[in-house]
Amino acid sequence: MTILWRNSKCRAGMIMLAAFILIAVFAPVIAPYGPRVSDFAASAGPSGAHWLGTTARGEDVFSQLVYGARTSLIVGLVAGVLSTLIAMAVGLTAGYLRGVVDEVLSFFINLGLVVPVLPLMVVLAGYAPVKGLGLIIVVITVTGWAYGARIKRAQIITLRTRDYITAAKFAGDSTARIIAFEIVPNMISLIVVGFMGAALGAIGAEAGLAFLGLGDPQTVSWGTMLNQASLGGALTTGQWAWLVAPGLVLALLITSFTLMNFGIDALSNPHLRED
Amino acid sequence: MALLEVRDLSVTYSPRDSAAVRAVDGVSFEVHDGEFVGLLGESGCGKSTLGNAVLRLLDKPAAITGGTITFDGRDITSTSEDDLRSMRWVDLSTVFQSSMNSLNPVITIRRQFADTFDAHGNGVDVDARAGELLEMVSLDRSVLGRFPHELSGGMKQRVALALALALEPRFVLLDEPTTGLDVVVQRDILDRLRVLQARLGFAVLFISHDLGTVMELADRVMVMYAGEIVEDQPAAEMVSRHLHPYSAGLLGSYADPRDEIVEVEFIPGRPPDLSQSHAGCLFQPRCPVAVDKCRTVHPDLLPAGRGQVRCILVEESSGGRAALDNLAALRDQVFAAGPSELADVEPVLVVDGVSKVYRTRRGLNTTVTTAVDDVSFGLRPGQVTALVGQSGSGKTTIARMLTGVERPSGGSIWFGDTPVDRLRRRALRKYRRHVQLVFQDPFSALNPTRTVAYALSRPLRNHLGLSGAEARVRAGELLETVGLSPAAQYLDKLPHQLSGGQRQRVVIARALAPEPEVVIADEPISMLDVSIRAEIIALLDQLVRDRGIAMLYITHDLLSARLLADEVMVLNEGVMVERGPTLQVIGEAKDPYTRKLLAAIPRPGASGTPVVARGDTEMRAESA
Amino acid sequence: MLYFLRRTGFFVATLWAAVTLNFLIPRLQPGDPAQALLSRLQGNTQAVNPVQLAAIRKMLGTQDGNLLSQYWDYLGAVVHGQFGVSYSYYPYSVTAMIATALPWTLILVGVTQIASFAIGTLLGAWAAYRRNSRVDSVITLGSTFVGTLPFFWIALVLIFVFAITLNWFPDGGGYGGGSSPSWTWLFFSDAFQHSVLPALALLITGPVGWIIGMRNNMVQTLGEDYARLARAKGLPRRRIALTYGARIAILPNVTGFAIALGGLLGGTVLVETIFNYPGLGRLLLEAVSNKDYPLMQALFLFTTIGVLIANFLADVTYGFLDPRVRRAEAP
Amino acid sequence: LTGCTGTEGQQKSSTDTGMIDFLNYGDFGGGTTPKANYNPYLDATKLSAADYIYESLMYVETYSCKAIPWLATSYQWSDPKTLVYTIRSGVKWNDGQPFTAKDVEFTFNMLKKFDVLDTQGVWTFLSSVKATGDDKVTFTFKQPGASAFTQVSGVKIVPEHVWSKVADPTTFVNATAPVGTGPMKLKSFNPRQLVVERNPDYWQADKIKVNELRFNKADAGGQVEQLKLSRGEYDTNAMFVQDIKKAYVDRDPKHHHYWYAPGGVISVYMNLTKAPFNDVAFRKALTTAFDDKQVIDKAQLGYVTQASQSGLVVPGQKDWLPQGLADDGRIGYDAAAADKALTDAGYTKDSKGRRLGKDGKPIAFSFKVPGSYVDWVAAADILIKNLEALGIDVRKDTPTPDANNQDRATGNYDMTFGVFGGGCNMYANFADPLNSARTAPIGKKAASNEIRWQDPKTDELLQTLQVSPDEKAQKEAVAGLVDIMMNQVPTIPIWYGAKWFQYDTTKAEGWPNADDPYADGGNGQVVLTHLVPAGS
Ligand SMILES: Nc1ncnc2c1ncn2[C@@H]1O[C@H](COP(=O)(O)OP(=O)(O)OP(=O)(O)O)[C@@H](O)[C@H]1O
Ligand SMILES: Nc1ncnc2c1ncn2[C@@H]1O[C@H](COP(=O)(O)OP(=O)(O)OP(=O)(O)O)[C@@H](O)[C@H]1O
Ligand SMILES: [Mg+2]
Ligand SMILES: [Mg+2]
Repeated sequence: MTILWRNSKCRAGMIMLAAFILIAVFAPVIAPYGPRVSDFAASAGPSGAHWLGTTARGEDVFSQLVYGARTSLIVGLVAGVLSTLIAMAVGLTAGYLRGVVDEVLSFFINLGLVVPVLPLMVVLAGYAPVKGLGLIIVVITVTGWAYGARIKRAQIITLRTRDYITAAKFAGDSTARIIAFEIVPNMISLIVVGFMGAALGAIGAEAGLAFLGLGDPQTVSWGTMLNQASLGGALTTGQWAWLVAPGLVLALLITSFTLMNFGIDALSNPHLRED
Repeated sequence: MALLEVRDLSVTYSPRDSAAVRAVDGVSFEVHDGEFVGLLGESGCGKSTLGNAVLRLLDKPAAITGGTITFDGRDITSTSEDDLRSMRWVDLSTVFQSSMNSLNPVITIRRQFADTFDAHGNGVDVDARAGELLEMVSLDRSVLGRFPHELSGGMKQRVALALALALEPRFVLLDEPTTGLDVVVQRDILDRLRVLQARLGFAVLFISHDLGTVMELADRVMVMYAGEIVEDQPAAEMVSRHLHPYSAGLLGSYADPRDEIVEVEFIPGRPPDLSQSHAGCLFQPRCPVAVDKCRTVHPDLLPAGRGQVRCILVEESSGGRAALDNLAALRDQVFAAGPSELADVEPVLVVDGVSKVYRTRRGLNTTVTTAVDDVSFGLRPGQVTALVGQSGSGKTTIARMLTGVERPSGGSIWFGDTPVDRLRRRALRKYRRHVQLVFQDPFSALNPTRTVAYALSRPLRNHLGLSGAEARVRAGELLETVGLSPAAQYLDKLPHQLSGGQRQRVVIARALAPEPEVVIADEPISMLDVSIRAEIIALLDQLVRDRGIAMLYITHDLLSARLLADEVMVLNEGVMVERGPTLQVIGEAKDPYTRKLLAAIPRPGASGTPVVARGDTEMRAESA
Repeated sequence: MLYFLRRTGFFVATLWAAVTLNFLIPRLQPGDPAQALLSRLQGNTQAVNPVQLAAIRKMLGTQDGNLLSQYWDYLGAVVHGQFGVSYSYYPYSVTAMIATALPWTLILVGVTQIASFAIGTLLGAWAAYRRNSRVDSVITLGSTFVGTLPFFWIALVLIFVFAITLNWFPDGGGYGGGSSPSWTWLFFSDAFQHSVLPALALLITGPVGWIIGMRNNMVQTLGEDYARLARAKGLPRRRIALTYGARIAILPNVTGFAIALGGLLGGTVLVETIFNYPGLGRLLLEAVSNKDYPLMQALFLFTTIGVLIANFLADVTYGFLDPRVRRAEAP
Repeated sequence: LTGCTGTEGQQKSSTDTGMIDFLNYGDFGGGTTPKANYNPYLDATKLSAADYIYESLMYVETYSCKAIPWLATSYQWSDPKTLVYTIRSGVKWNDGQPFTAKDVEFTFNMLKKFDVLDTQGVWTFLSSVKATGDDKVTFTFKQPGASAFTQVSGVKIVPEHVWSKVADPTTFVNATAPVGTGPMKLKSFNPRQLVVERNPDYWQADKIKVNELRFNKADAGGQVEQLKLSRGEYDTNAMFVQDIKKAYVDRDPKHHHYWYAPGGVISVYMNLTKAPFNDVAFRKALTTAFDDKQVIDKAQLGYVTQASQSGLVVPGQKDWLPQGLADDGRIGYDAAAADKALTDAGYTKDSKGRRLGKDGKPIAFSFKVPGSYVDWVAAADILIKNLEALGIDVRKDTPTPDANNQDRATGNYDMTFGVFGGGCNMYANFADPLNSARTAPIGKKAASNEIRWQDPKTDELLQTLQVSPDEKAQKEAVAGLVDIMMNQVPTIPIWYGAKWFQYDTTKAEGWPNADDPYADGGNGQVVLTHLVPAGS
């Protein structure tokens, strides 16, 4: 933790992320209006009452921006956690047990890697019977776990031959215990990096899908904001703030993750430490 | 004028995340044309850093923070990289510590020679010259067309050596060029090096912590401790009349296994933390003969004997050796092994005609390796059986079969009346209560994320069924047993907070935890510094005798086998070629392979005064 | 040989899995292609005419029969390369539609991918070579920041600035209304004009990954003993950077690049949608929104095969470029 | 820059010749990667050029539903099952061949043979079609065929001399020089632009003052399209524009106009098989419960008008309304009235203000609305608020449009939006939502009666409407149906879906609008005959 903090890039990332989390948690306090309250003059430019103007439906853009942070963070965290968990379960099992189990699981991992993600995502999102955040999370998770699983499998294959694993076997520990207590703690940095990568991908994917119109327009997210700004003629009515703001905050959020990743990468790869 | 002259050289690592480390501190020395200088010292004392500084190859965060390096009268301390380039390899060449990684993996050996010649505008016929060089190191010319990964470690090492000599340099830095190689191969390369050096007349700075080798090869030996040179003497002098207590300690940990009585001593403690400044002599905390003054006065490197020494005691005593004489009084830190008798006890573990065959498939080809071929022996309580052999001879495979990790392809293993070769899951777990393993590498045998207490409590809880609290108490006792006391100080430490020797002690304690009857130790000291080795051997010996444990001690190091074992078995390509009481096997080796192994043992001062090496003449003739 | 068999086995099994997935996903979900077509025609403000709907349904010949026999027919058709008639482009065949769209995607995205890779690798190598210099920071930090900007957003901004405000480039499409695809200079220059903005958008965000990857790899290889030895040998700086740094550092990227090329279609959905570029990605999105199962299935299959082949090629190329792998993989 | 026709578009065309050089129209269909397809029967995939190349016997314009004589000059019901059209003489196919009654006979019989081309389902009514003389075509129906008149009249006629040689007209794309009788001929096509040019031999060529129509590929209807529209790059278009006044009209108030004629009736569908919706009194009470005005102004941006409870589209179909219907059947918002009506009907409120059902439990149900129809969701939000104000607990569900369609068809909903009517076939307008033959039990897909209205009286009226060729009888039947809509309230219409239509008078005048509603903007051929150069 202190090493992370000491890394200036990482520190900046952590501060930014913390800010986003605070904004998301306290969205109702920070946002002047509800995200879907459409009681205002439509398509208004930035003003004192509406810092970033209003949408074509008369909703406050700034409030949507604030609430949108929730969506992005939830998608990022939940999809990140889910795909990390799946990746861990599959990767660890395959890597530790080897043999037939490994062959079968590896096949699925490879399949997951080979099947084109975005088309699959588009297809899944397009055909799902319900829309909403849950769906987006599921879609992103389903398409996103394989890469992490492969990395983790590779890592565990090198870890499982370490002497201390053999030692744990000699100490009479069970396989599950060995994985949980001996192997996983040594993969923490990998897992965290994997999680961050997955979260980052999920945030981007959610925005992309929403932008393509495959998300749920009922969800207030930066992607749907961009989508609606684009459809709603934000530029024809000169509302640049409506279009620019969601893109920028999205970039900032992703930047915060990327910056933190730098620090964590550096933890496990000394070559990347700034010297 | 000396070829290489280093004056007051200091190198500091200033990493971003931690305190600066003075890895080399005010080092001065000279190397003359054609001279072969050895540089000795414990791991981490700054040898490689010094070497890199001399070659001007330091990378951030390291930097030369003081002093000068003069090569052939030219000050190269701060010459720019571009100006230096013309000197490189023509004047200063090197063979790195890790032979395995110093060749570019994606281009052929030929191209690695070619770009060396190119870089120095040497319009020679690459094939002819490189071929010649390879032949010089006894390699076939066909090696030129190969990629590094197609060569064995020894071959790569020889290529690296040939490459280093390609431009007939005047000075070659060898940084532990043979670590990681098999004893026999190592020997072969070093012999060749010495011959080439004599023939071509280049100067060598040879870095190693392998005392025997350095002493035997070098004309002059420098001993480094904590970034400083503490002694600098002609080799012969160093063997017989070293002056610094640290040199004495280092040399004391070496002995010739063929001797009737073999004694080794060890220096307890660890080198100081170089990121802090210390008043007084850096060696003082570990020095058995230190006096009060040592704590406050930092000694200088002053002429003494036929060289230089950095020690107040030497400074003050006129004859120089006075201080060391006191050492004799402190003999308790010595481990000695004399001739031993094989007691006639029933074996607990019996290996009966065991073989192991590996089939490896690559594509359609199947290679069959007979790793172990019809080996039989028994392990007896209270006795140590050593298993000696070169790399790849099947030692580990035997250990794996004994511990039930692997099943023999033929033959059987009996633990009492348990057929070890047929155990599965639960039974195997039960069996491991009685048979434990001490790992080779204490750095990888402990989980870096788990405390010492955790590591020790697992076998206690699993095998002995102790509760958490009981296990902790017992773990403390075990730590005391292996000499880590007070135990409370170590229980909650993580492995990286322990020194190598301490870690190996924890590993041993863990193996002892379930109170096993048999302990298999697979090269338990090969990863440790010389000075720690003796200490661990002493510990193992004491445990075996006190607890009546039957131990299989696997090693390629005959000296430790001699010190510890009652019985020695020599393995060659899976076949047991020799077996018998230790002294007998070592002293009267019958099998040619055993003799080869013995010949690989360096004999410092072989040509000069036989101080350490007192083996029989027949052996010496063999190696010549 | 065995290795080859294994690869082929994996290839076939993956293909089969993809084909099956392809078959199942649309069929497990509600929705009606005819209805989708009709609503594309008239939006949601008019009542659906049930007669018309039935006629369209009949025209498309939406399959009946149990799932298993459908599956069997489908497999047979796929094996024979018959993907049928596109729903949304009735009566044009799926193959014809893909043939129309493919060149556009290949040219726009193919070229920009290659360019991104080249630019990224060069910049990454440069950054690693000048490690910790200002060049390094500018490249690393700059690309990190650019890399985090959402692609579609950059694209929108580009359109806004260069097409709408400055009117330098057309705002979308593969070529103008006035010209039509032909082998004429006029058409090519027109098509080029139209590809500038999408290509720019791809080129802004494309190289980032390669830059970072290359830099990190190369920093690592330059720290290896062989690079140090090269320095000790007095090799010129450039030669060390190239033969001992870049040459080795590029290897992992080459595999990544082959796979990225295979995944080309996936990456095109967004760019082609925003710029209305007449390529495969947009076709896919359209197929999905119109429930054009035949077209979608073919596109999906097409991509999967593309990725599989790319993976295969990546393996082969890797073996070719890296002698260490070469031997291990030789039969 | 070739891509930008914008500057060209601004140029005023020469009025010297009394002709307009060209007009820029919006999208021409065929998806994002259009392929040549001028088969007039492939409704879903043909390109718009087909609409200007092929013509039908009568042109039933979709605003007021007048049948304008077109390729036929008149028609006659000789008996309820026999309809005779008189074919216009002197009409030529654009390849010079004369158009004859034989072509009509051929066309209809081709549709019989290739029934998938019969997208209006005329052969479900017809038993035969014969050319009975040089200018007469006789249609015989299986039953009295009045209700099929609009369909039959609207079938596009194709030349026998071309289509008889086509092996399979169902896959015929008719890509090169399509032969039709219409005002325009195909000039050029590429996936970005489709150009049709004036047919000098057109039978009413004197009315066509436009030399060329250029259709431009609309790119997904987003940002860029709106921008082009606002810059005047289109002479007419039909797209949804947020804030049309600001984005379009204000850019050039003199020339930029729009007219959104009312289309389908968007109404609240209640699942009539469930309580409390199975109670007329409850449904009727809800007619005043919804704040239509707010829906129109907020959710629909003021682009639409309030729907009449009659189920007819007013004012276009005003003629069909029975006399004396207040405000043409529009029922205003009156929460107090709704509250009273509910209470009177026995739906009282409990102490917590919750409206109780007949079973004594608080009324609670869900309102399903496709999540991606943003404007519908906004409307639903308002309606839900209205219902909540009455003490009813309504939960909003936002499934995908597909799922919503499926749920509505199978009766798996409580309350949702549905669209019906708005067409020119009165029978279809009412039969689709109300005919008991078109419903199905819950769980089965209903053909079109998704509200599951089952009423013998309604069926009877529909029967009359279907068979009676007599206009008076038809009007009476409609009046009966209107009465059912007003008093039985099978559904509650809220607003009329808008038919998007923007036009620019810089080059051409004569576009339809609210003041001159001769047809809505979707009737391209009719509009074309009205266009004249600006300023003339
Ligand atoms: N990158 C670094 N950052 C900080 N300190 C370092 C770094 N590299 C080496 N050191 C420190 O410098 C000291 C000398 O290291 P050096 O590699 O020269 O030792 P050595 O004598 O060659 O050891 P060995 O026998 O293990 O090769 C050590 O104490 C080490 O901790
Ligand atoms: N799992 C395996 N599969 C195939 N061959 C193996 C396997 N394990 C060991 N071998 C082969 O068996 C032989 C003996 O190996 P083993 O590890 O027992 O040697 P060792 O004496 O312990 O060597 P070292 O001193 O290097 O540890 C070697 O030739 C090795 O290549
Ligand atoms: Mg070293
Ligand atoms: Mg071994």
